[in-house]
Parts: sequence; structure tokens; C-alpha cells
Amino acid sequence: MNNWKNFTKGFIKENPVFVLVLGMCPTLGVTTSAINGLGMGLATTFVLLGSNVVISLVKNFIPNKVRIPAFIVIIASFVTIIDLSMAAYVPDLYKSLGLFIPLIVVNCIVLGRAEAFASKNTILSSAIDGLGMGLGFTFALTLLGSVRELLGAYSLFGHKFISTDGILVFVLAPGAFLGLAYLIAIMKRINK
Amino acid sequence: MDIILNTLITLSLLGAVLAVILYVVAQKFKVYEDPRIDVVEALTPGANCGGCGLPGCRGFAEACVKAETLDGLFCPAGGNETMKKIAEALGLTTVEAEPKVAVVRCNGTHEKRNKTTYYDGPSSCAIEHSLYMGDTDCAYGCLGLGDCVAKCTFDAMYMDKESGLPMIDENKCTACGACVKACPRKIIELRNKGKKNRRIYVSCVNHDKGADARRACGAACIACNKCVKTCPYEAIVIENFCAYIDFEKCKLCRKCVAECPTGAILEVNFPPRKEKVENAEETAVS
Amino acid sequence: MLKTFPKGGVHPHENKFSAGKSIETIELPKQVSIPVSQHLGAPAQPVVNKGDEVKVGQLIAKSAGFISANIHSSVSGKVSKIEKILDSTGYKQTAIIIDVEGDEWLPEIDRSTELVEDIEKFTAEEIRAKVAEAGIVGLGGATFPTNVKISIPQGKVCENLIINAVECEPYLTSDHQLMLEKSDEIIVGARLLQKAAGAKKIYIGIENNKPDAIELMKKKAAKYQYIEVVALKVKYPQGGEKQLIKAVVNREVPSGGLPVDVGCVVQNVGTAYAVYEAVQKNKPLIERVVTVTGKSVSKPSNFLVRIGTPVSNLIEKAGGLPEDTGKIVNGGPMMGKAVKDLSIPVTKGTSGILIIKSDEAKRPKTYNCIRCARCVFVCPMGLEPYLIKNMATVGMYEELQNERVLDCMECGSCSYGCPAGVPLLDYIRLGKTNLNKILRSKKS
Amino acid sequence: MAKKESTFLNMTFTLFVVTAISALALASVYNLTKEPIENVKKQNLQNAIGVVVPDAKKGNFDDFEQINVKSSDGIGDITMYKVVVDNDFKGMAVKTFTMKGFGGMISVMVGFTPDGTIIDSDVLEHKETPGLGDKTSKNVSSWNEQFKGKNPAQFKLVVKKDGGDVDAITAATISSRAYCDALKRAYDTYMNYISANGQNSIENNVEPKDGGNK
Amino acid sequence: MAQNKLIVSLSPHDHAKDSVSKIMFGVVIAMIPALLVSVYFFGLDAIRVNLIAIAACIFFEWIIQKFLLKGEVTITDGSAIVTGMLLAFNVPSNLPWWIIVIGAIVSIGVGKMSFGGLGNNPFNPALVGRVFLLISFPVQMTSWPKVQVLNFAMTDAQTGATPLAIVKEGIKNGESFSSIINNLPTSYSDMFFGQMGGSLGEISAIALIIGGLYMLYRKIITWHIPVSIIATVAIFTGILYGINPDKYADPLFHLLTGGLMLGAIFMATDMVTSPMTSKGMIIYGVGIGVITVLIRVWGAYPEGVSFAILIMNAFTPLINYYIKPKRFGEIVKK
Amino acid sequence: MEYVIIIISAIFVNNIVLAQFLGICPFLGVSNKIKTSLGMGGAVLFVMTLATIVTWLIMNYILMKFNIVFMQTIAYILVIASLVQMVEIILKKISPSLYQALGVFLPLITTNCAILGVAIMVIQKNYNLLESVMFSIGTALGFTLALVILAGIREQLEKLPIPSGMKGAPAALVVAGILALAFMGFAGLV
Ligand SMILES: Cc1cc2nc3c(=O)[nH]c(=O)nc-3n(C[C@H](O)[C@H](O)[C@H](O)COP(=O)(O)O)c2cc1C
Ligand SMILES: Cc1cc2nc3c(=O)[nH]c(=O)nc-3n(C[C@H](O)[C@H](O)[C@H](O)COP(=O)(O)O)c2cc1C
Ligand SMILES: Cc1cc2nc3c(=O)[nH]c(=O)nc-3n(C[C@H](O)[C@H](O)[C@H](O)COP(=O)(O)O)c2cc1C
Ligand SMILES: Cc1cc2nc3c(=O)[nH]c(=O)nc-3n(C[C@H](O)[C@H](O)[C@H](O)CO)c2cc1C
Ligand code: SF4
Ligand code: SF4
Ligand code: SF4
Ligand code: SF4
Ligand code: FES
Repeated sequence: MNNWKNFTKGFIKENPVFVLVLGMCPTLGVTTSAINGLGMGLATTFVLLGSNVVISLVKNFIPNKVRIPAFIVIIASFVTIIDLSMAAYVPDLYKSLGLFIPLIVVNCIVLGRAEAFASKNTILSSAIDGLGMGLGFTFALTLLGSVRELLGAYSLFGHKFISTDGILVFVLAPGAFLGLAYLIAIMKRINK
Repeated sequence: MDIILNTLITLSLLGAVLAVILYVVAQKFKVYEDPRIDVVEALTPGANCGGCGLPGCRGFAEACVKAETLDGLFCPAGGNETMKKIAEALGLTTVEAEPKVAVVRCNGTHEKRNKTTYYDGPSSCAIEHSLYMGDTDCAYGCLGLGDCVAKCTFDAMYMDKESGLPMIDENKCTACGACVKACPRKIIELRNKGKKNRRIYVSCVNHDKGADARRACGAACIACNKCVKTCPYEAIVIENFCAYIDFEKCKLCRKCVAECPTGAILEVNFPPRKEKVENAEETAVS
Repeated sequence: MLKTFPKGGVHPHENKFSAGKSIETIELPKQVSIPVSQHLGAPAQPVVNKGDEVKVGQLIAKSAGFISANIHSSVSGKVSKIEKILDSTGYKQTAIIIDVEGDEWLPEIDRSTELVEDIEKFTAEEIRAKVAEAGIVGLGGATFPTNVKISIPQGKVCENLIINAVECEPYLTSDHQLMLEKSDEIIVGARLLQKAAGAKKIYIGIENNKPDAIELMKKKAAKYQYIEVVALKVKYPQGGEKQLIKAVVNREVPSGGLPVDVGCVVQNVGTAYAVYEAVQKNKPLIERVVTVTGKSVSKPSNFLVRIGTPVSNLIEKAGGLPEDTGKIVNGGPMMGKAVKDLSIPVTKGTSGILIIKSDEAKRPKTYNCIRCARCVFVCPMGLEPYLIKNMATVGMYEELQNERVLDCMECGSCSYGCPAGVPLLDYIRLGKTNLNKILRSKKS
Repeated sequence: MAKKESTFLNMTFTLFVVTAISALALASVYNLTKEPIENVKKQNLQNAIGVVVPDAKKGNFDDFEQINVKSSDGIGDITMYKVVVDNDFKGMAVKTFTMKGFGGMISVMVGFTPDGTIIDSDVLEHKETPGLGDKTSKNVSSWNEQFKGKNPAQFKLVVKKDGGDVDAITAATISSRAYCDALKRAYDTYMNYISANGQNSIENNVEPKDGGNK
Repeated sequence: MAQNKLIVSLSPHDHAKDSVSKIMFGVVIAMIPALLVSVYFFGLDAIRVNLIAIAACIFFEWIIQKFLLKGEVTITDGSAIVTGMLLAFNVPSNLPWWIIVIGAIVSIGVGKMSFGGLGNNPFNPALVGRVFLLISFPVQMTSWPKVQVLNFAMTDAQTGATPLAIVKEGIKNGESFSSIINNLPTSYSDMFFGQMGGSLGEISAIALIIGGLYMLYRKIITWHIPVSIIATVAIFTGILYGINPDKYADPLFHLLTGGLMLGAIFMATDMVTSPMTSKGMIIYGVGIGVITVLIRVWGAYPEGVSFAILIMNAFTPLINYYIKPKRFGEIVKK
Repeated sequence: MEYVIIIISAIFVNNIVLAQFLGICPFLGVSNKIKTSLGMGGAVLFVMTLATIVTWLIMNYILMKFNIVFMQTIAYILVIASLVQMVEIILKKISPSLYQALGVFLPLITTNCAILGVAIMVIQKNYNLLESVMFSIGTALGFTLALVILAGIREQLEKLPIPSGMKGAPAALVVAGILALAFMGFAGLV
């Protein structure tokens, strides 16, 4: 089914991180552990889903010329909502994601999807698209987070496998770049 | 309640002020630009992500408007759909002309053409061509180092180990012409794909006199004129000791193919030749 | 301190096996093939037809344009055909093929060996006309029509005539031997050139590996105070025109410019000798000295050869083709051109035939460039060969103009020294060719 | 349905509506989350205090008096929380800092008994390297246990390498030194405070026992 | 006519008899004095580390070329040996084997083969591996065994700090340089010959200089890079020492300690990652010198040569972009 | 001196791209050519400074006043988006040459995390206006430095036969990773 295709394309074929190479900052910045990656991914998914739905809902009421500012306001609202809610209900995660939550607003994927998809499609398919893309993003972040946590701390989702310190680089900045580089290279091969 | 009011007022005011300033500035500092840029920009996702390698969506739009083809321009945020729309808007959808396909006009396989020297240099036809006539005695034929294959971005070409000649996968070839430009010997030609994908062409481009050509290569066109005489549609001409079939005139009757003493004329995708020759002829004539 | 050019250069093994071998005249072949394009510029127009009888020195093809040269028959006999034959360019070119019958010279040619020193009987104008008539082209390798070179354009002056007796190519000894045997004639030829070009001074640049020639030329030049023999440090490519000018008079020909821009004209010793013969003896350019050499050649020699003689004859004379032949080069090892087979004729530009053993003929294995910068240090033109190669490989031809690829004189020093065995010059040529194509299409 | 046209009025109107709605939505979410966020903050602080003065967990955060002072060396501000549970003074939690960490500032919470003995201490915020400097934190290693029950009057808050009593973290001497520096600052500030206000300033403040702010 | 076909190629038809492997093995020979000194002071451990590093580098290069890139295998060119040896030279002699192997994977896999192998890598592979290890395993990478002359028993040696680290700590704690240096057990001549703590290949200035002279003689390197690095460090630290001899170490100390000589002679000169013109090389060398001193004097790390070289490696393409050789016949605009 | 420290720290020690992970998309996207990367750097420097000033003022004189700090994200993004557009329009008119050099990169900047990130960071760090300006200048310079270095390396790699799987983003990321490693050497400089 078309909806199914729409939904799955975000995982491998059009994965925002591995294939489109967009939204790099959170991808690199928060993935020191698998759980952080997952959290960030879900937060982004929420914004994507919300803004996609709302935008496809109101798309006909918005004159073309103020389209972009209106979209930005809508997206920013969702971002603020998730920002406040996370601060209130998952304070630990909120702390470790830090600056990157408000920065969802400038994540190219969000605005890109709003423009390219939601502003032209029905609510249902926009929702599916947002969810698919968001989960694809989440998948990528969790994968990278897992790899970095595994190598950098010998643990996964907080479970430690070897009690010594890991290869520290992987929880530091260089490890993020290197980890992502090789994940993208591997994905490229898989896609072929 | 205070908060709600404050929020509302601040945000609306901020929006209003910014809008007014922008409006005024925009009016004051107007510059003429190709209106199509706006059209294309509206089609882009407006994400300004730089994923296309150009400075922002507008930069991308400008590039699209300026460019003659959309080759190499791709918006990762918008994807294929966006690109299709842009192409439509700019009228760049290739007018579906007679479909064409690349054809290698050399049949000098290793078997038919002896190597007389050993070329010791970079694997580049262009470089070998600049050095000398090549490692066979034919100064016109394929050098077999695959400059054309390297330039094909559609994976539609490969070098055939057996014959030493490049092969074209007609299903993948988009007739982009990259290989035509790459070949220093001007061997490759874009020809009409033909009815039912059937094509007939002279697979040789040599300009030597018949005897010399024959000495160099067993599959050469020796300009014997037989095909010219046979062709009922005057589709074949001989220039510089080499026959050429005009694909606009050729009606695919296959007569010339049988006539050629060296087998220099190739037919592609025809059913095996038996009595059917007669049939084909009839259909062609009628 | 010996003079030399300051930047770059290499010092390959000299291997001058044929040094000191006196010039032998080779017997006439049965048939000669004389290509109509043996020079830079437009091919000459044949003026004989199949079946015509010709004499030695008779004009058989006429200069066709400003930059072009006359071509004369080097033998007497009958024109058997005019057709395309393989020559040293590696492609087939039109040539006039003459069956040799006897050795009958045109009567106006003075065949005596008597030295004619008097140059006063000719004006500069007349010298240039005679040089043009005799079809003389540069024998140093570029085969540029000499009369054009010594016609100094309006607004330019030629102060110095530099005689290029450097012979920096390894193996080759033809210029060296010519100097030893024809020093007086060369001096006269140089003075004729000087007069034609209006130069004040003559320098004769000779590399220090030819001490006998330096001494002899110094002796012969002693009576003219305007002739100076300059001994140069041995370094390839000192014979390159721009390098020689830099080494001798310390002037730098500007990029894209000509030697006249810095008041110089450079001529090869062989050219000087040919000019002497043309002017004083009415003898057109129909023969030249060719070195035949190689590590396994049994008799490395210097031959005086008629133009159009097949190379195979020369090799036969030098002891036959060795068993282990891998490559045959028309010219020296650095700039010469490998030939496809032995049927090609000797032309005006053939300075030597080098036979390379098969174990040395293969190029070294190519690795990735290791960015050792040797090519950059070695390039006498101050280019970055590795960069040009990389750009040419990915097709950035237009950008190559900024890298000054057109300044490359194809000396091959870069390829010679590259430890990774990268065939730099092959790619540089590719870049040059394509850039020139682009520039040309832009112009039109 | 046809798309709205881009007239000036339409544009302004739409934008206004969009901003208004989003402002409303945001303000209400803000109001909704305001309480929880405040609570989370308080809870966090109380938890942090609880780590260094374990009794604090039992108490009510609003009972803890917050004292803001300049640090002993005057380079920054230090906050002290007087932990009072059931009107008993249980200890002083001092939020101190150092600028000498490998990654700059380290914020440390340390609890003192009235005589200045360290009850316990932990890192609140740091930018030290994971695997090295972050071993100063309790949830990473037990390194800072060594300060438990030590009185800086006798226990020299300097790493052994520099002649003190503190075992440094392997390959993270810088962080160890910094941690000591933070503790020292807290101790000095606390002592200054006591000497300025008298020993009974602590007892005194326990007074409101009867005042009973239940 | 000979039986075989004639070979045809473009000019030149002669080639200097130099090759990549000759250059690489030249470097290996030049490293032998330093290797001998390290064996003298660190015992068989030095050999152990070298063998593991070299073997691992060659092995990973082979694996990657054969199975991942599916291309030609060029392990015989010797560059992997150089990388392995230099990686070994840059680590303490008591490093556990598995850390060395990780270093080799990173050097070859990340630093070199990711870009297509010899010649394409923008960064010095051995240093990529070294810095990766330094940051990943700071504890192991900074526990230097004390030198013991000709101690071949493979026992755990005592560990101690390098002179650079001691001086840096001391100065940070307010001691004056002269008092620290006087308390050091190592004299300047010890440092010169190599009797001090440090990575196994960096300790002996004299052995490294001998190797450098050999490479200069063989024309494997030119003088520009080593000289400009050493001169810059000497001048910069000289100025600082002149300003305040208590707070800053003297130039000689800086030159003899740490990896400066190793870096200047063997690592900064890696032709693949250094500029292509003499002017560029000098800029590069000065850059390395300045950054080294900045890190040594004001940074958190006691040693900065590796970082400095990597950072200047990053600038190399820019240097090559802006600094061109002197073109012949360049028309100088007035 | 304090300001110098802020700048140095922002360029080398806490480089926005290599240590803070902001502005990675343009870092990867616009680093194909040295020339373009310089233009982008210039544009970022200009906009970042301007945006920081404006948002700082808005924060301190509006949002804080009215106690609606939670509106930060939405207010900032609006301001930045309009600011960028305004600068672009003005530049196009006033100085077409400057526009050609810098202006074409302006739209890219709206969605550059670095701009919004810096605007938020200066508030978190409690910088005063001047410190904020210094910080944004330093950050932008750091961004430019990283961008130009990467562009240099990519221009070099572009001409070399690197493995096809590594072409493009992976190679750029590996380079960025090694650069980040190298820049760790600056730790503790200030
Ligand atoms: C790399 C190089 C090396 C050359 N070596 C010589 C040489 O050794 N002797 C020589 O006469 N000409 C040599 N030439 C040719 C000279 O540049 C120049 O063309 C010649 O001296 C001009 O004299 P001509 O016109 O009389 O031949 C060399 C050219 C190049 C590019
Ligand atoms: C198109 C062209 C025009 C030339 N015009 C002149 C000229 O006017 N005067 C001159 O002295 N040489 C002229 N030359 C000759 C060159 O200066 C040079 O001698 C020749 O290319 C051979 O030099 P080489 O053997 O060093 O390559 C010309 C060459 C070319 C290709
Ligand atoms: C990537 C990296 C991060 C480091 N982080 C810290 C740190 O957070 N705290 C610390 O004290 N030392 C840290 N260091 C180590 C210091 O640079 C220094 O080597 C060490 O503090 C010296 O202490 P030692 O005497 O205990 O070996 C780090 C080293 C590296 C390589
Ligand atoms: C003078 C010289 C120095 C070298 N230094 C290094 C080095 O520091 N690190 C390294 O991995 N390889 C070094 N090599 C080897 C080689 O260049 C290196 O493996 C390439 O960088 C890999 O592409 C050196 C080679 C030479 C000739
Ligand atoms: S290069 Fe273009 S025309 Fe040639 S084979 Fe490939 S697709 Fe066809
Ligand atoms: S067709 Fe042309 S380009 Fe292709 S291999 Fe043959 S000579 Fe080379
Ligand atoms: S000489 Fe060869 S290996 Fe050295 S830089 Fe030039 S091309 Fe590269
Ligand atoms: S680039 Fe040209 S001029 Fe320079 S060394 Fe190579 S061949 Fe000679
Ligand atoms: S996500 Fe930060 S710039 Fe794209």
C-alpha cells in the first residue's frame, strides 16, 4: 500500500540522517548514549507528527506568501510544547538533551516535510509521513547512540557489559563524527 | 491570565512589527529578478538546508532557472516529486522525441584486429590517442581503454573482456551522450532506437582505402559500394572510404547486412535470419 | 661556478655511448619516403607528381603558409607515389615516395668542403630568403621554420643570438660530434644568423660534459669578440630555450611570451650548420646528423643521413636490431617519441634513434601519488605537475589555465623523478590538449 | 477548496490568527507545566541536598533556609541551605564551585556538620571528560567517598602529589585538584560564616521551632 | 626484428631509479638508531610494541584492501611498516597489546584507508592513531615506564612522569623552573641521549637526529620542515624564557624533551600530509612550532606536538592552495 | 582580556562545529569549495552577530520583563528568520557584489542551528551584551575556520581516487572527526 511505503521510506531508502544527511546537529550532539538518541528522536517525531498534521489541516487557510512564517510559528509552538513538557515530566532526559530540544525548530527535516509534504497532502498521509520520517530519524539516532555507547562505555541502554572504561573517544565529539561517517558508509552499501 | 495576555500581545506585536518592517524593506529595496525564480522557489521545500550543495532554496531555484538541464541538481529534502514539479514548471521535461540509444561503431574485436605493438601507459583512450594510432594497425577503431565506460553515469556500459570493445546495455542507456563526448575517436553515435528496438548500422568508422583497412582489421568497411547499391531507400552513403546508414531513411529491410563482405553492417534485435527475410522485405515494401 | 638555470631540473644518466664516434655518411637507400609535414605549421604542398624525375636538392613540396617550410628531394630518382605512410607522429601522413636512381645533384649546389667565410656579400634580407628557400627548420627538436624565427617582428629587437649546443638529452651526441667536425662552419652559420636577426652578440651554450667541444669552439671563436662560448653545468633540461636563456643571459621569458620578448633568439648548432650550407653552398636541408644508440646496440654511431631514409637502414648500419629490443625511440629518452615500427623515415627533426632494452623499456609500476613534491621541486617551469595531473584526471580542464599548464614544455623531468611512477606528463598533455580545445572553441 | 489568496488583509489576518492561536496554546501549556517544572526543580535540589545531608530527604524543602554569601576568596557566590528537619539542625548543605576543572567550572554540593566535618559531597554540574574527570561524581565512581567524615581542619584538602591527604583519580589529577579546591572554598566560606555570625547563628535559626511554620 | 611487439609509450622513456618502497624502507632504516636506543632503555618491551604495531598495521591494510575495497593490495610498498613503527614510537613501552591493535586499526582504517590508502590521506595516520589512543585511554597512554638500562626481564617496570609533565605540574604549582629542573633526576645530557621517561621512540634526540641526517642525505626529506619547527620552538620558548625564566622552561629543555624531535624529523615530514612547496613547508613548520608551544605552555596537555602536527595537516591543503611555487616567467605586476 | 579569552575559547577550544555540534548541516553542505566556504563564513559572521544582539535585547527587555521566557524559541526563530530576509533584501540592493559574495548564503543561515544556538547560549551563560557580541564573533570565526579547513581538504580529496563508499558525506565526516580529535589538543588553553 502507498501509505505503508510512505511510512517505511524514512527508515532506509530516504532516511533523513543516513541518506539525506539532514538534521546533523542533534544526530551528533545528543547520541552519547542509546537512550539519549531515542529520546531526542521521539521528541523530534512528536514535533514532526504534530506540525505535519496541523499544517495539512490549515494548509488551505494560509495564503501562499505568509506560508513559511506561519509554518515556522506552528513548528515553534510544538517545539516549545515538547520543551516545556519534557522539562516537567522527564527532567533527566531533558537535562542531557539540553540545547538541542529548542533547536528542533531549525531542524531542516521538520520544515522540509511541512513544505514538501504536509502542505500538499491529506491529514492522514501527512501524519503517516511525519511519523515515518520521525521514526526513521529516531532509528538513526538510536542506532548511532547504541554504537557510541557500546564502544565508548561498553554498555547499551545503561547496561554495562564490561566493567572497565570504554574507548572514550566514542562518547566525545570525534567519536560522533567517526561513528556517523561509517554508519553512513555502511548504509550506502546496503542501499546499493 | 496575565501570562496569556502578555504572550498574546508580545507575539502578535512582534509578528506585526516584523511583518511591517519586512514589507517596507522589501518595497524599498526591490530588485528585478527573473520571476521564474520565485515560481521555482515556491516549489522547493523552503527548508534552506543546503543539502543540495547550493546556498539555500533560492540559490537552488536560481540554479534551476539558469541551468539548461536539471542534471546534477537535486533537492534531498523535497525528493523526486519536487524535482518533477520543477522540471514541469520550467518546461524542461524533455520533449519525448524519437528515443535514441548509443551505438559503438567499431567491430574490431581482438580476433579481427591484431595488436601490433604494446601500449604501456595510463589506461585512457584520450592519452593513447594523443600518442599514436593505437596498438593495432587501425587508426580509427576503438582503443579499448574505456574512457566512454568511465563517463557513463547510468551504468549502461561495460567493457567486454572477450572482444575488447565497449558494450551498451540498451535498457539502461538514457542517450545522455556522455560517452559520445568522451570517445577521442568519435566512434560512438546516438542513433534512433528504432521500431521494436531494431537497428541497423555500419560498425566501422575507418577512413583508409579498402586494402589498407582490410589489412588492419577483418571487420572493416572497405568501401566496396555493395551495400549502397543494394539499399532500396538510398539510405547508405560512402564518404572517406566508409559507408554510413542514415537512420532517418533506413527502413530496416536488412538487405545490406547480407551483402557486406566483411560483416561490417550490424543488425540488432532482429529475429534469426531464415526464410523470414522474405517476409521482412514484404512488410517493409508494403 | 658554472652557469645554469636556477630552479628545477634533473640529472639522468648521460649514457653518451656514441660520443667521439666520427660522423659516417650512410649509403643511399633504395627508396626514400619524404613526408610533406616535417615541421611545425602547415604541411607543404607537393609540387611533383607520380612518375616525375627528381634530382637531389630539387624542390618537391612548397611551403604553404607563413609558418611552413619547403621540402626538397634528398635523392635523385623517380617519384613512385604520393601516399599516406606511418611516420614518427604515430599516425599516417602524406609523403612523397621516391625510388632512388643514382645520385645526381642540382648543379647550383656547391658540394666542395671548402670553407666560405665571407658573409658580407649577403644582406640580412637575402640570408633570410635563402634560409626560407632551403627549407631550414630548427634541428633542435621543435622544427620551427628558422626564417620565421630570425625575422624579428616590428617593435622588437634581438640583442643576443644564443647557439644551443647544450645537447642535454642523454644518449644523443649528434650536436657534439657536429661541433667537433664542423666548428668553422658553425661559427660562420652563427654569424649569418646573427646578421639576419640583427643581434649584437652571439653566445654558444655548451654543457660541461663536452670539454673538447668547449675548448674547440672557444678557440675558433677567439677572433670574434662578439662571440662568447659559455660552459654550463650539466643539468637537464638546459637545452630548453627558456632555461638556456635564463642560464646564459639571466633573463626570464615571460609566461606565454617568446624569446624575442627578452631580446634573444635561440638556434641549435645543427641549424647554424644548415644555415651555413644553405647560404654559402646553396644546399637545401636534405640531410642531417642522426645518432643511433642504445645500451645493447653493437655499434653506437653518428650518421649523416638523407632525409627520408628508413630508420631500419640506420639500425642495420649500427649493427642490427638487438635481440632484446623493447622500445625504439625517435629522439632522446626524455623527449623522444616511441615509434610503432621501423619503416618510418628519418625526417628533419630526427636527432637520434634510441634503442631501449626490453627490461628497461617498461615503465615503472604506478602507485598513488605520495605527494612527495619531487615533481614540484624538479619542474623548471615552476608548475605543480601532481596537481595538474589530478585535475586533468577529473576533467577540470578549464581550471588548469590558472595552474599555467600551457607553460609546460613537456620536458618530462616530473615523470622522470616521480617515485610513485605516476605518468605525470601523459596527463599534463591531456590537460593541455583539452584546455587548448576549450580555448579555441571559446575564441570562435 | 481553493487556497486563500495572498491579499494584504488575508495575510495579516492569517498570521495574526496563527500567532494568536499558538500564543494561546503555549500560554496554557506553560501554565500547565509551570507547577511541575517548579516542583521538579525543587525536588532536584532537595535530592541533591539529600545526597550530602541524608536527613534532608525526610524534611520539607520549604523549611530549608537559603543563605547567599560571597565565597571566602570573593570570586563568586555560594549558596548554603540550612537543613532543618523537625526543627532540628541536621547540617549545612553548601553549593560551591571551582573554576579549575579540566573543562572549566565544576559545581559541587557539600554537607557539613556544625563543626565543619564533611558529611558527604557530590558533583552537581561539570564538563569533565567522561571516564576521567567525571569520576568525581558519585554515580560514576566512589572516589569522593574518601572525604566522608573528614574534617578539613585536620584532613588536608590537597592531592597527595602536592603534599596533601587526598588520593587523586588516576590520570585525572586536574579534576581531583579542582574538586579539592571546591571543597576548600565551601569549608572556608562556611567557617567564615560561622565565625561572622557566631556558632549560635546555626542554633539560633533553629529557634522558629516554636514559631512553628508547619 | 625481435619477436616481441615493440612497447610504445609517451615520453619520458627513462626513469630515476627511485620508488615508493625505497623511500619507505629508507625511513625504516633511519628509525633504527632510535629503535636501538629504545631497546637499550626499555628492554624487549620496545620490540614487542614495535612488532605488534607493525604486524597489525600490515594486517589491517591487507584486510581492507583485499576485502573491503577489493582493489590491488599494496602492502609491499612499506608505508604500513613506517606507520606501524611510528605508532609504536609514539606510545609508552608498557602499553597492553590490545590497545596497540586498536591504535593500528584507527591509524590504518580511519587515518589511511578511508581515503583510499597511501597518498590520499589528509592526516598523518600514525598520529591519528596516537591521538585517538591518547584520548581514549589516557591512563594507559600516560603511564610511562621508568627507563632501565638494558633490562630485558619483562617485568612490570615502575612508572613515572615525563620531564615535560613534571615541569608543567611544578610551574603550575608555583615552583620556579630552575628549582624544578635541579630536582629532576635527568640531566640535559641524559635527555640528549635518551635516558628519560617518554614514549618509546621519542626519548633520544641524538638517535633521531642521526636518522634525520640519513634521510636528508638520501633526499627523502628536505630541511625545511624540521628546521623551521625546531627553530620556531627555540625562538618562541626563548622569548618566553627571556621574559620570565621562572615561569617558563628554557628552549633547550623544550627541544630535548617530549616528542619534538620525533615529530619534527619523522612525523611532520610525512610527505603525504605536508605542503608541496618550500615556502609552504616553512609556514607549516612554523605553525607546528607555535601550536606546540601554545599547548605545552598554556594548554591542559603537557605535550602538544602530535596535536600541532595534526592541526597543521588540516591546513596543508589551504597552504597548497594559496602558496604556489615561483612560476618561471611570471609577469610580476607592479 | 576577558573578551579575548571568550573569542579564543569560542574559536579553538569550544569550536562550535567540532566540539558543540552546531551548524553541522552547512558545515557539510557548503564545504565543497574554499571560495564558497569563505563566503558562507562571512555571512554567518554578519548574521550571527546581528541576530545575537537583537535576540539579546528582546530577551532582556521584553521576554524577561513580561515573564514569558518560555517564548524564547518562537520569538527567536521569528526574529532570526525576518532578520535574515531583511539583510538579504537590503544587501541585494545596496551592494550587489557583496550580495554575490555573501548574500547568496543568507537563506541557508535561517535553518543553521548555530545562529539560534548561540542566541540561546549567551542567555544561558548570562553574558552581557558586549560579551555576547564577542562570543558570537568568536563562534562565527570558529565556524569559518572549521568550514574553510574542511573545504580545503575536500577540494583536495575531490581530485583523488577515494573509495566510492566514502565519497561525499562519509569522507567529510571522517575528516571532521579527525579535526575534532586534533582540536582537543587546545583543551585548557583558556
Ligand atoms: C626540454 C627541452 C630540451 C631541449 N633540449 C635541447 C637541446 O639539448 N639542444 C637543442 O639544440 N635544443 C633543445 N631543445 C629545443 C630548444 O628549446 C629550442 O627549440 C632550440 O634550441 C631552438 O633552436 P632551433 O630552432 O634551431 O632548433 C630542447 C627543448 C626542450 C623543450
Ligand atoms: C605559433 C608560434 C609562433 C612563433 N613565433 C616566433 C617568432 O615570431 N619569433 C621567434 O623567435 N620564435 C617564434 N616561435 C618559435 C618559438 O620561440 C620556439 O623557438 C619554438 O617553439 C621551438 O622551441 P623549443 O624547441 O624550445 O620548443 C614561434 C613558435 C610558435 C609555435
Ligand atoms: C581527552 C582527555 C581528557 C582528559 N580529561 C581530563 C579530566 O577531565 N580531568 C583530568 O583531571 N584530567 C584529564 N585529562 C588528563 C590530563 O590531560 C592530564 O594528563 C592529567 O590530568 C595528568 O594527571 P596525572 O598526573 O594524574 O596523570 C584528560 C586527558 C585527555 C587525553
Ligand atoms: C619522511 C617520511 C615520514 C613519514 N612519516 C609518517 C608518519 O609520521 N606517520 C605515518 O603514518 N606514516 C609516515 N610515513 C609513511 C607514509 O607516508 C604514510 O604511511 C602515509 O601517510 C600513508 O598514506 C612517512 C614517510 C616518509 C617518507
Ligand atoms: S554515457 Fe549516456 S549515451 Fe552513453 S551509454 Fe551511458 S547512458 Fe548511454
Ligand atoms: S569507444 Fe572510444 S572511448 Fe570507448 S573504449 Fe573505444 S576508443 Fe575508448
Ligand atoms: S613526484 Fe610523483 S609522487 Fe611525488 S608529488 Fe609528484 S606525482 Fe606525487
Ligand atoms: S610540468 Fe612540464 S615543464 Fe614541468 S617538469 Fe613536467 S614536463 Fe617539465
Ligand atoms: S541540524 Fe544543525 S545545521 Fe542542520
